[in-house]
Amino acid sequence: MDIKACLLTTAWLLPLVGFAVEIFGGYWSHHAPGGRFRSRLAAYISVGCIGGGFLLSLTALVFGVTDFDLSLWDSPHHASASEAPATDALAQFAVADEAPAGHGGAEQAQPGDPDAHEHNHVSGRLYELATFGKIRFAIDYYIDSLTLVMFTMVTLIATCIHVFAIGYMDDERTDEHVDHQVHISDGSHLHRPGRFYQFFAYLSLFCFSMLGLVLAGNIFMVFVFWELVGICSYLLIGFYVERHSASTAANKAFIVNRVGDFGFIIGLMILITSFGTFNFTAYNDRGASDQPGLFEMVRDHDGAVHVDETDQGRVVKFHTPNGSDTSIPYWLLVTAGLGIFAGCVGKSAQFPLQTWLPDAMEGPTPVSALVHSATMVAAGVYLAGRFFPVFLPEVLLTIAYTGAITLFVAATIAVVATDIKRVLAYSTISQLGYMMLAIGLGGWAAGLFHLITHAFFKSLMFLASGSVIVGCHHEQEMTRMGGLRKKMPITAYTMLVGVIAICGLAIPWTWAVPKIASGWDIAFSGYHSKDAIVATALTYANLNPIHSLLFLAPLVTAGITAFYMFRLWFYTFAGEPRDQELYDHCHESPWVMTGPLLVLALFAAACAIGGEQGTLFQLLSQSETHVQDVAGSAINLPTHQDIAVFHGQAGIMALLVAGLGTLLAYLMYCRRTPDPSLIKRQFAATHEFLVEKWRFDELYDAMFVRPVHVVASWFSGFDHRVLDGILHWFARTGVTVSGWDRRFDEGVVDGIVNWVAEKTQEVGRSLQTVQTGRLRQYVMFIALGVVTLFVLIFALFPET
Amino acid sequence: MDTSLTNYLLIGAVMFVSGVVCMATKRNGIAVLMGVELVLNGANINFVAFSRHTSLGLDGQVVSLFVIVLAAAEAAVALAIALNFYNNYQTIDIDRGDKLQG
Amino acid sequence: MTHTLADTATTIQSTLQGWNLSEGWAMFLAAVIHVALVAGFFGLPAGIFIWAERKISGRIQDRLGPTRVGGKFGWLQAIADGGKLIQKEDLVPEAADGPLFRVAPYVVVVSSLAALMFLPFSDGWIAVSLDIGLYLMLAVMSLEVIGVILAGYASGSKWALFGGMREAAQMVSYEIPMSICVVIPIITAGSLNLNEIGGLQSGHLGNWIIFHDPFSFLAFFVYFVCATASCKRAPFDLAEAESELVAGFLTEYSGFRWSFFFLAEYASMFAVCGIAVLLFLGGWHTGIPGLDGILDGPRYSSDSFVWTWLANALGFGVFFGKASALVCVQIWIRWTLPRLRIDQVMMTCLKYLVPISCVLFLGAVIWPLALSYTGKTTIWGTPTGERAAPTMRLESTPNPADRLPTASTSNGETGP
Amino acid sequence: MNDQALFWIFAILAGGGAIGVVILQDIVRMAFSLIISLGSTAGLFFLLDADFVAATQLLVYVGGTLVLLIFGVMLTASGPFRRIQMSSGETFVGAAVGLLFFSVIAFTVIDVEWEKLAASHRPVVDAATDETGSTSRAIGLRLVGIPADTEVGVHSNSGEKTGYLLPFEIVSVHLLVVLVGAAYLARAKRHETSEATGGDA
Repeated sequence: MDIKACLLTTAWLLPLVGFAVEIFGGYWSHHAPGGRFRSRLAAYISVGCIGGGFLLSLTALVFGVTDFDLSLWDSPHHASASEAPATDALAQFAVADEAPAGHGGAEQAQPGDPDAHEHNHVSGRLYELATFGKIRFAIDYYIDSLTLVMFTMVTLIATCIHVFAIGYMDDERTDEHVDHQVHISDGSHLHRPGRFYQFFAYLSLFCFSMLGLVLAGNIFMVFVFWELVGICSYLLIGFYVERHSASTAANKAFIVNRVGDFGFIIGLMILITSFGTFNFTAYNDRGASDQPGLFEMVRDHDGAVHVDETDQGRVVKFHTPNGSDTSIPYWLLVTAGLGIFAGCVGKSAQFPLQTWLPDAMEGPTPVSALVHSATMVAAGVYLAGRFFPVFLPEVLLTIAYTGAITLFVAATIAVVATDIKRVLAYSTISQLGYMMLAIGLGGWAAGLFHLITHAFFKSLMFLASGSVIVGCHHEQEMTRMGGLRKKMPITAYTMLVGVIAICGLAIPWTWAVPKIASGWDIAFSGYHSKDAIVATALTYANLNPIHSLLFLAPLVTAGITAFYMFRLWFYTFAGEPRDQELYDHCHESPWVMTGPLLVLALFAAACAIGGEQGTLFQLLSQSETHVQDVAGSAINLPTHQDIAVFHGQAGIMALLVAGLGTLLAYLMYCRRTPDPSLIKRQFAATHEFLVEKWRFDELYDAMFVRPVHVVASWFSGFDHRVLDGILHWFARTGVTVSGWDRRFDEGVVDGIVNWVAEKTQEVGRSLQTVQTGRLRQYVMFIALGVVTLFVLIFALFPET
Repeated sequence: MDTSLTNYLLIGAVMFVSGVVCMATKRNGIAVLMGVELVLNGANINFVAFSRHTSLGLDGQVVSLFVIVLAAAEAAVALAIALNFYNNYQTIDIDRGDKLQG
Repeated sequence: MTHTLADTATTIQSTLQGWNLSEGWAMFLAAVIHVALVAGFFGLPAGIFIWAERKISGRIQDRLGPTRVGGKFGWLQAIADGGKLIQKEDLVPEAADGPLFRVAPYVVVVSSLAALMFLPFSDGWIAVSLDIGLYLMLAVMSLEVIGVILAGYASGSKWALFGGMREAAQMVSYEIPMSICVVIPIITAGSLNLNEIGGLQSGHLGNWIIFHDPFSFLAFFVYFVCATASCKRAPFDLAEAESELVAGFLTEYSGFRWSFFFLAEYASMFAVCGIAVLLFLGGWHTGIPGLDGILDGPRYSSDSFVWTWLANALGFGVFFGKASALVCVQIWIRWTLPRLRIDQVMMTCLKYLVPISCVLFLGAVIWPLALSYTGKTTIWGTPTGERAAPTMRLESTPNPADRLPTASTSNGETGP
Repeated sequence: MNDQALFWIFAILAGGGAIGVVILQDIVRMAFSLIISLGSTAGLFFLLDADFVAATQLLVYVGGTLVLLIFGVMLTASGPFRRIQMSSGETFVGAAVGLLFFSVIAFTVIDVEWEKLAASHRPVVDAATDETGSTSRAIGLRLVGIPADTEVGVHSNSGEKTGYLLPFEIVSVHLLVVLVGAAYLARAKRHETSEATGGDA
């Protein structure tokens, strides 16, 4: 079995062990020594599990870097990028424009040759659960560089968050936890035993599910862990069940996800029924490597989809090694893609299902951090990336537009939000929109690149906000903060790192002196990833001018992002304290919380060094399935050359917009010119509209909730009158009948039984006297009996 | 010459009946056991006599052997019971052992 | 009763009938004479052993023993004792149960003397030869205990009662290993007939059953211990333990009733030793091949009466010598070993002798099977089939068992 | 004639002993007369050519079972229990029932004419026994499952007789059970009961 598979499997199962131990041993840790305060044992266990998972994944990553023979510094991308000066970019673009088909040919060498194809993933079977004919339910693993990177990222961030949570959830380690946000009828606050170990158990389960999803090698497993992730998010968001808001938020998250999962299931069903296999690819590590997987069937090594015009309309011919011409209707495959994407929409809160994510802030801040960075929402993007080969151009277009709308809408809402965590939440949504957009545009590597970087700086910012909230005694309103950087420097400056990263500010050497320092901008991770996305979008817009909107949306939003992120930072940490009393009481968090901040800040800053020539990007692009344009689709997907051409311009534009946004934020919230309140008053309507989050909740309320209520009331009326009527009639009849039955029972049956019993008793009593218990009398009876028998016989049959 | 079968049967009858009467009249537990032995022997005499004089053949003797052996076993257990009885009631008079009367 | 062997009872009867008496009278007289013979003849060894015991015990205790009566060896001592005892008054204690008290000695002496009826002293020199002789002999000997118990009970004294009860317990328990050990030679010889078993052991020593296989060798010693116990000899004489119970069941007895017990004891000693000799030690055979060959000729060919008689007389001497030697060993043991406690006696029997004898029995059963792989029927002895067989079996219509497959399995099956 | 005489002697002893058991009041004397009765029963067996059964009767019954009984008598018959008087009424009823019962059996015995049976199957046991008149070998073969007299062919329905191997085994197991059971019942100081069983086994 492949060494990476071993390591990752272990890393995946460790949190499950932690979960089991804590759930079943929780009561014990409850009563562990330490007076009425509970031990931190549970926390240590889960930190140990996930930390060990991190180490194992790191080792696996190292192995992977060697196994997938990564040539990091002279990869074809880099070469093409470096010998593509900005000057003749347009010319090359013209060539590209005339012969779009040529890109595929030019590209065929790199990912096309079989051995490279063989080398960029390892897949196999861990354990076979059941087999029904051709369908196998099994625990498979599919490991490529994406899997490795995701594992490392998830485990690292989860470790930091666990450590942070030790400090954050410290007040849960008591038998008398007072929840100040729950008011009981008598006006007092709720007193409940703390749920320290439950919390860490859930966290462990969460990590287990996410890792399982990442490791999954077949659709069945993907679905299982997909739902597990949903469950865990439900548990954790609703951790403070006593708070009405929390429970409703949990329900909302769960139900909205169900809506997405509905589509997801449909997609999976289509795939399974039409492909007849669960597996992504044929095994090349261990297990029967008989049947080819989905990805190989849809696209051949060159990433081409065979579309035929048959009398049933357009069909996609499967690419099977034995050349059997099985096929699936084109529209069906599109539907499958859309369904799977619907699932991703639900999970990673894309338009129109984005409404659950802000409410998910009700959970403890570490949970928010985990949900927003590593696990929950990342799952959606990861899945979209994983199923990328299955998506047809129409689906990709849908994904792109959804992402564009999402990122813009969320950003605008974030501008007016005042709750520090909500701002972050909306920013998350819009960043996810970026990723989706990138995937939809065919910038697969760019999207997942952004996923990784975003995971780092978003978790960093959430933890920082958590530290702020703890410092300010659970005050989340930015309007009451201010000038906190003096009180909590570490939090403030680590937060600043995150902010800069997400805004994508940088000193662009690439553009200045391209020859010597191409791809060596002085910048934090966010810049590189967002830059890659914007570049992809720009190229796309140039290839397909109709869809230019898909370039404008991210560009503008880059500015808005910079604006609201700095607004947040200035509100919180800069300027004068708005609430003196709060300011006096707030304090820097303990090391157990600031330590993870520093670690994450380091990664947020440096994880993407080198940009598209950097290690991370190269790693990811190793496992990118190169896709060719489907014949007969109006869409031309950009290739790496094109992107390389437009990279410089895109970088400059993004940087300028971001700078503008930053400047505006500085002016408004530090210089107070123009005064934000004035603007608020002038654009009252817009502000109102934004504050109400584009009235999505109202819309859904009107569209779904109320109609459902009405219909439900109809049905309940029907129930009450008709059905209940019938039932009651039956019941009454039953009662009467059984009344007769009872009379019959008591009268006749019992009568007979009692009579028999009495008779038996009488006989027994009469016979009782015979049993004297005297042996000798019995013998006497025997003898007499014999004699009597004899006499009787001779009296009756004298002749014998 | 041989004595006729009837005489043996009569002897067996005498032993049998006296055994029954012994069981029926004696109050001493051991005496009751003796009665049982007498009954068994009466039966044994019949068996052996039949095996000598009728088509029963050797089977009669075999059966009587079984009877003898089982009688020995019965005597052992019954005697053990009698001794327990004696220990519990401090008497061997079986009329005292009428706890089971209705 | 059908007799195949011309044993003494039928001989006398036929002779009497020769003097044209009616059959009934002939039989009656025969019975009387026979009883007289048995009593006299079997009383003789008892007397001898009484005398022998006194002499031997004397030697063992560094005394001279009886010297007065009948010369310097006091060989008339037994008769003198008998005379004295007969003269004594016959006392019956007040508390005793008269009839039982009186009848008990008869039961004892009758049973132990009647046992000798089935003991062949030489080939054909046997009072009553039955095919189940050994079995019947053991049965009759087992009746002796009843007399002892009755004696102990009827005396109406607690010493006697204890003695009787101990005797009962001891007897009943020692019958188990004893009978099991007796069964071993029986399955080796394949017959219950003592005469036949004795006849089978002619030839050299290897033909003696004690040397037939290791199990029968050990069985002999176990049997000897049980025999010693079953005739209440020291160290098993708990029934008349002088040190604890005054004289056990003999306490209240005196005179010739007491001497009956005494006689019975020595008679039964001789009986068990005779059984031992017949079963294990080659009966009346000397164990010297040539000599036995010479003797077996006339012994089994009933043509010349005189030679047969002489051979048998020699055989009688041999047999008597062997038996007497064993009796002397018993005496020797009595004056050597201390007496056991009753619980030790019981434990010896139940915890040691019974399991040992069971193991020996199993071994003796498995032995022929084990041997059958070597192809021989015995280790060193002559295969039984080729030994000289008793003649009185020769003119037999072949019995049905011979035609049965299982009848010839045991190597003791006799063929002409 | 002499078998006749012996028969009458044994018969009178057996019957008398049995009746003595009933009549006598002293438990020990009852035991003694029982011994006489059973012993002379053994004699009757001899007269019936059942020498093996007779020897077994002596060895097991008289030598084992009765010793056991007398032993029990000794253990229990202390003082008052030696003679337990019974009311004359009981005696009378017992005697009456006994006579009735006996008359019934005797009537049956005499009424059936056994001579037919006896005449038809005279030589059975002679054929079964070997020429020494001993039934031991035949019985032994019968016990290990081979009916000997079928070889002689005299026996009716001889073909499918398979002997008594199974009952034999069952009885031996039963004896073992009895051994254990008796040893359990008579706890503590009374080992003797169980041993006696073993002796009979």
